[in-house]
Amino acid sequence: MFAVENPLGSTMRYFQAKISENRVLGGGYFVLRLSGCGSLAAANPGQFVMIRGDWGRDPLLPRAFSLLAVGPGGTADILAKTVGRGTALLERSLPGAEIDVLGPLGSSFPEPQGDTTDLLVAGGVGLPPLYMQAALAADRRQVARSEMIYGGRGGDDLVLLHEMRALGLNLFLTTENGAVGTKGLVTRALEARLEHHRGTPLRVMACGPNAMLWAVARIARDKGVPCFISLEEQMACGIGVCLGCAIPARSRPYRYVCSNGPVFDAADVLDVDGQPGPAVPAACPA
Amino acid sequence: MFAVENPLGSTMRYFQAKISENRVLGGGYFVLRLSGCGSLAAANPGQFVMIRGDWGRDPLLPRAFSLLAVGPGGTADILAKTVGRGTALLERSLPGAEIDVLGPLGSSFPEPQGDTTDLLVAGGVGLPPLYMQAALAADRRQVARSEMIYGGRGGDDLVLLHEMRALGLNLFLTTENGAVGTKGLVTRALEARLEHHRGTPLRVMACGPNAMLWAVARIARDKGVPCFISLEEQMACGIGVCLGCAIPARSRPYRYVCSNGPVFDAADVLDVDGQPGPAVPAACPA
Amino acid sequence: MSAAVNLAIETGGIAFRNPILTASGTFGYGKEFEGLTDLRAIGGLVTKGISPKPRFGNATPRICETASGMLNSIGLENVGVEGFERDKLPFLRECGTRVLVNFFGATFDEYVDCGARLDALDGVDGLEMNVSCPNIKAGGIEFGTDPRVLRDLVRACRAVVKKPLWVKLTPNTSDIVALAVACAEGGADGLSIINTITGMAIDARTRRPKIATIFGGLSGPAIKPIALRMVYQVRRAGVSLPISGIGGIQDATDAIEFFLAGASTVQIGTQSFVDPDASGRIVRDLEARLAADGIRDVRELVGALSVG
Amino acid sequence: MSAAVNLAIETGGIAFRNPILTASGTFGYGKEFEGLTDLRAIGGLVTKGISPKPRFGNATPRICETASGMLNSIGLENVGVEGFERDKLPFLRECGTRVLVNFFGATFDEYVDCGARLDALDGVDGLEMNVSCPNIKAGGIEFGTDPRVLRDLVRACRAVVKKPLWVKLTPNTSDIVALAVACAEGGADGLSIINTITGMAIDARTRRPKIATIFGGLSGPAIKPIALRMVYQVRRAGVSLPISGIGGIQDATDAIEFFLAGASTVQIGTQSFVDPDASGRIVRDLEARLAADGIRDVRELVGALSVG
Ligand SMILES: Cc1cc2nc3c(=O)[nH]c(=O)nc-3n(C[C@H](O)[C@H](O)[C@H](O)COP(=O)(O)OP(=O)(O)OC[C@H]3O[C@@H](n4cnc5c(N)ncnc54)[C@H](O)[C@@H]3O)c2cc1C
Ligand SMILES: Cc1cc2nc3c(=O)[nH]c(=O)nc-3n(C[C@H](O)[C@H](O)[C@H](O)COP(=O)(O)OP(=O)(O)OC[C@H]3O[C@@H](n4cnc5c(N)ncnc54)[C@H](O)[C@@H]3O)c2cc1C
Ligand SMILES: Cc1cc2nc3c(=O)[nH]c(=O)nc-3n(C[C@H](O)[C@H](O)[C@H](O)COP(=O)(O)O)c2cc1C
Ligand SMILES: Cc1cc2nc3c(=O)[nH]c(=O)nc-3n(C[C@H](O)[C@H](O)[C@H](O)COP(=O)(O)O)c2cc1C
Ligand code: FES
Ligand code: FES
Repeated sequence: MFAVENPLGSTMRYFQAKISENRVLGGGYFVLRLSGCGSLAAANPGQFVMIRGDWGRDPLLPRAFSLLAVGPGGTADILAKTVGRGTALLERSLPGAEIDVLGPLGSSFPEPQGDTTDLLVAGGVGLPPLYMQAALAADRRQVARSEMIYGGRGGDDLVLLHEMRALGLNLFLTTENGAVGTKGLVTRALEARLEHHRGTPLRVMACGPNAMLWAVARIARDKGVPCFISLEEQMACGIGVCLGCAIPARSRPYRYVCSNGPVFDAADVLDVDGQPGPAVPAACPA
Repeated sequence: MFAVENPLGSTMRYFQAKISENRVLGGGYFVLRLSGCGSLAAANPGQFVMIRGDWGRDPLLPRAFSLLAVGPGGTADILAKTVGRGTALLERSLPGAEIDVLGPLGSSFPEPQGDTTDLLVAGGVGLPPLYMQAALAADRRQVARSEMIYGGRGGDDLVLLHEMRALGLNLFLTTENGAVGTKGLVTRALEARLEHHRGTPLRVMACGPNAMLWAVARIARDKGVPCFISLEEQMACGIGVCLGCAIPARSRPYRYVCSNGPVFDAADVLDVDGQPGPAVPAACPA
Repeated sequence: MSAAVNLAIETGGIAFRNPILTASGTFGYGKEFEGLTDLRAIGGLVTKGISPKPRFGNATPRICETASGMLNSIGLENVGVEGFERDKLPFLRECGTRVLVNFFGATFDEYVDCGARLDALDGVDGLEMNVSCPNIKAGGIEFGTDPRVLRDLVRACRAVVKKPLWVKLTPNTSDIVALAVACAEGGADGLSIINTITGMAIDARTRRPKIATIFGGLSGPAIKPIALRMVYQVRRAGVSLPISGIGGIQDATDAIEFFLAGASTVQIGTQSFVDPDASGRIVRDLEARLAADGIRDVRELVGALSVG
Repeated sequence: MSAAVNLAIETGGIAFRNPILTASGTFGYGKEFEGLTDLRAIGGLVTKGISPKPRFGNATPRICETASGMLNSIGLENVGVEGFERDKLPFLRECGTRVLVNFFGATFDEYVDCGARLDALDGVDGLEMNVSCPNIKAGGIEFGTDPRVLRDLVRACRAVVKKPLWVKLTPNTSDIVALAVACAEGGADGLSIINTITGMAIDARTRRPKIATIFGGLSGPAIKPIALRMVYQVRRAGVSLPISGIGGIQDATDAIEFFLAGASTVQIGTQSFVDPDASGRIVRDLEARLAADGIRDVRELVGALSVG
């Protein structure tokens, strides 16, 4: 029932991979296939990698991406959206380019269970870990117990639909502008699906913008349904060292998105709504 | 008889070009063909451009490259060698990539004259302005009056030989390791050619590492032959603003490689062998 | 762009068409940029630093690149007051934008002399004192690092300068606010924050410093976080002088960050080497950006950082 | 690599296998890097800063990227002396490299208390004082910016610390040499130069600071020219303490530059986030580089800058 905390250092590796394919999907979305990622083979849905191209000293820090899939022969896929300089460089990168990879990192979503329906809620580029979760369920022939509620601003934001249908996944699409699927937010669709499944064993798993995740978590809490969310925060190291990716948590002042998360049991982080932890001297620059 | 000082601002433009071809020659050398460079059409041999790719904030400053050729339809070629981060990025750049160009900049070599033999002395990646000078002579059917003395460490450093032979240019090749042409430095070959042409009207024009240029200039001075050299210095602006590319000069404390050069009459800069100008407070950081 | 956006601002005693100026030493005497950026479109330009007599500057090499930045030790090479008046001012009088003259001296008296002579020149809209110069009498320590020395120097120049007088602060300090206060006490009309930060680069192969004077001034995007911090510290401390923000500004977004921190104008420095049209481009982009965001007046941004 | 290259160096009271250490706050408590870099290959590690009691650190967001650098305001979050001894030290005792513990306090007494308690711990090879902390009694000004306060603080800690005691200087100063001299007078065994430089970043869209505490510490390649300059200034001034150079080191070439400027060890900070194997890689590259250049002993490089 708990998000799987990946004990630090268990299998993570720092290695060099190569881009073997860059599939541009439009709307700023693209799927990078990396080769040489054998050490990611055992990664679970929700885990992520820190990656960095061979682009000098600026941008400096590696970027976090959830895994979309790990394939045979040491391939790994990520789905990314261009939002800034790092992703723009990745979007332009070509097959053959070298990429430094650190991973697999962080916690993962709980495994699919035969007796429970999993409502997978993806907002925009939050799709990858849930896609991987659905693929795992399909692999175990439990995909009938999974539903994907997938929303975006417009039609451009909904990608890999063909692949998800091929998994046999039940898809509920929403767009804010109504271009594809139901007009509105994923939260509305989630409420409808929760209502639909009322009385049966349910879990919610979600990934997307943090604001969406808080809304999803509140809905799940109100319905008494267990909920797991994959959070985002600025990261430098990805391995619990810099203490940069702190988020206020219920049980203690802070939890770390990279090492305690990114997948959290919503009950553990929900109540604290962004207030700082115990007061400290304000301007201490370290 | 003087290097042509290009009055600042005469025709220089700042514009965006595209790489239309990247011809990798081996040994770290490559020829970039840029399209959209109509404003370079009237550039003279020796003039240079400052260029910068679309690669973010590091490396920050544009890089100086002499023109190798300007072609019809707004193309311009540069020959570059990878020595650091900026050139490495250029070497990897692909057709279609956008490049910011500022040029044409600086002074040029004196025009070919029917009655004078020009000894063009190129060291390694110093070839471009002399190649362009030879091509101009060929264009004017005066190439018989030009000789190219072209040297490098090894055979890899001698590029575009086929093209130069096609111009009908008399080529004297030297390599330090003797792999191609005469074993030794260009200065030895220059001395031999000066001896050969003794008594006839001669000029020397040279481009290459600064140390080679000083040696060439001293040889020419000792023989009483006019000599024009294209110098290199660290540059930030390329247009006489930052005052960074200063070199000590004979007639005044400093001359500027970007705006007074890069082509100088050796007599104007030779005597001062790198000593600083008038004393100033040492640590004034501006 | 919508004509409804007001970029004009009167600050530090000068009415600017817009708040985008160019920084001293990075824009020559203006003429060098003719045809590269539209001088009539920018808010103003600050000239290379002028001293009473011409100076030849430091030994070479004088510049080198660093991570997202550069070092320079030009040594305040300049044409001197007379050369400036004779060779540079005629163009500047006609160039269509505000002209601030950056100046300095090697001694107290040189500062005052230089300020007085520049003040008398027609076509100069204001003066900017560069106090990051070694005070030879005080063992080469920069004039601008000791608040008392700075206050006295500003006061002495103020006494002879009738035009708007801005002081450009050095960032080589543990207390930028104390320096700003000293300038206010000395009677300055505005502050320019910041000058370059002293740095150094070494060539590991030759084992020599990359620039001849060993130390140089660091500029460029690398220093932006430090510059922004200093602007905000001075603003937050309630120092009453308007601030011209300088340091690593590359685009309209960077300019807006400085406005939010408390600058009422900004100066584009090293970026004019990267892109000679940078200052003009930033004016255009700023106008477009404000129009798109529905901001009517750039002055709304000044100090509008929200820290609640 | 040739066995003929000596990388070992005894400096600041500690004998290191080689001069490549990791910087406080960027290498956790060592264990986090198991399997990512070879702890037995590096010269030593400096722990996250320890205070007498555990601290939870600052509000979030705490970090952001800047041009060739980053800002952090972690707020010196740490497990406290007891937590350190109980949870972190057992691993560090066995980790196969030298261990320096970085420490600090919110008051004079806390510093002394913390230093004394850490000094008593078996497995700690030396202490590094972080004096870039706000001195609450003095209105939040950093302990490390006033030479007199710094000297007294170092002296007080020195009196209780028998192990090697290094002091990590703040770069937020106009006179790094004065701070170094104060440490020497206070009885320190070594200097670490530099800590982060105070900076700030703003999100132009939200009009808010990018990190919750408004100000943060700038680190990474952006600051290397400033760090190198400060190391060299202290070295040139003849301060007798050995220097551990810190600031933007990314590779063996950068490390060599710091040695030439006068550092006898270097510390790898932010680069361990960019490349978790950075410290190990730099050791390997340094050895290969010296072998290729025919340099038998890394100590030949220390202070070997040629400025003639
Ligand atoms: C655990 C985790 C998993 C992620 N998975 C994916 C994914 O599968 N696909 C995808 O497209 N994106 C994902 N992201 C977001 C992705 O990391 C950012 O979009 C990316 O870092 C932006 O980099 P940039 O240089 O393009 O943007 P810039 O805005 O230029 O980046 C500036 C800085 O902010 C950080 N940053 C910017 N946006 C975010 C963000 N949303 N979350 C965290 N840091 C951010 C960058 O890492 C960088 O340090 C994930 C983030 C986290 C924390
Ligand atoms: C007028 C002029 C014409 C030139 N023409 C050519 C040419 O046709 N082909 C060619 O391959 N190279 C030419 N160069 C040299 C070319 O500018 C450098 O090789 C290039 O700047 C190196 O950049 P980098 O980033 O690869 O090297 P890095 O070493 O990483 O550069 C660091 C800094 O040093 C500067 N720098 C490095 N080497 C030189 C150099 N030799 N001269 C001046 N600045 C340098 C860079 O511009 C940059 O600012 C010319 C230089 C000048 C001044
Ligand atoms: C090459 C160069 C020369 C400079 N000359 C002067 C000067 O003469 N007077 C002065 O006050 N500042 C001078 N500066 C400092 C700039 O005006 C500016 O304060 C600094 O570069 C920081 O801004 P930036 O990061 O945008 O470049 C100079 C800077 C550079 C790079
Ligand atoms: C996330 C982070 C946390 C840090 N924590 C500490 C600390 O606890 N104590 C300390 O003295 N320095 C701390 N520092 C400063 C570093 O040890 C180092 O001095 C600084 O980052 C400059 O080096 P760099 O540019 O190589 O990172 C920290 C730096 C970073 C980036
Ligand atoms: S990213 Fe460094 S602790 Fe999480
Ligand atoms: S490169 Fe700026 S003056 Fe020559």
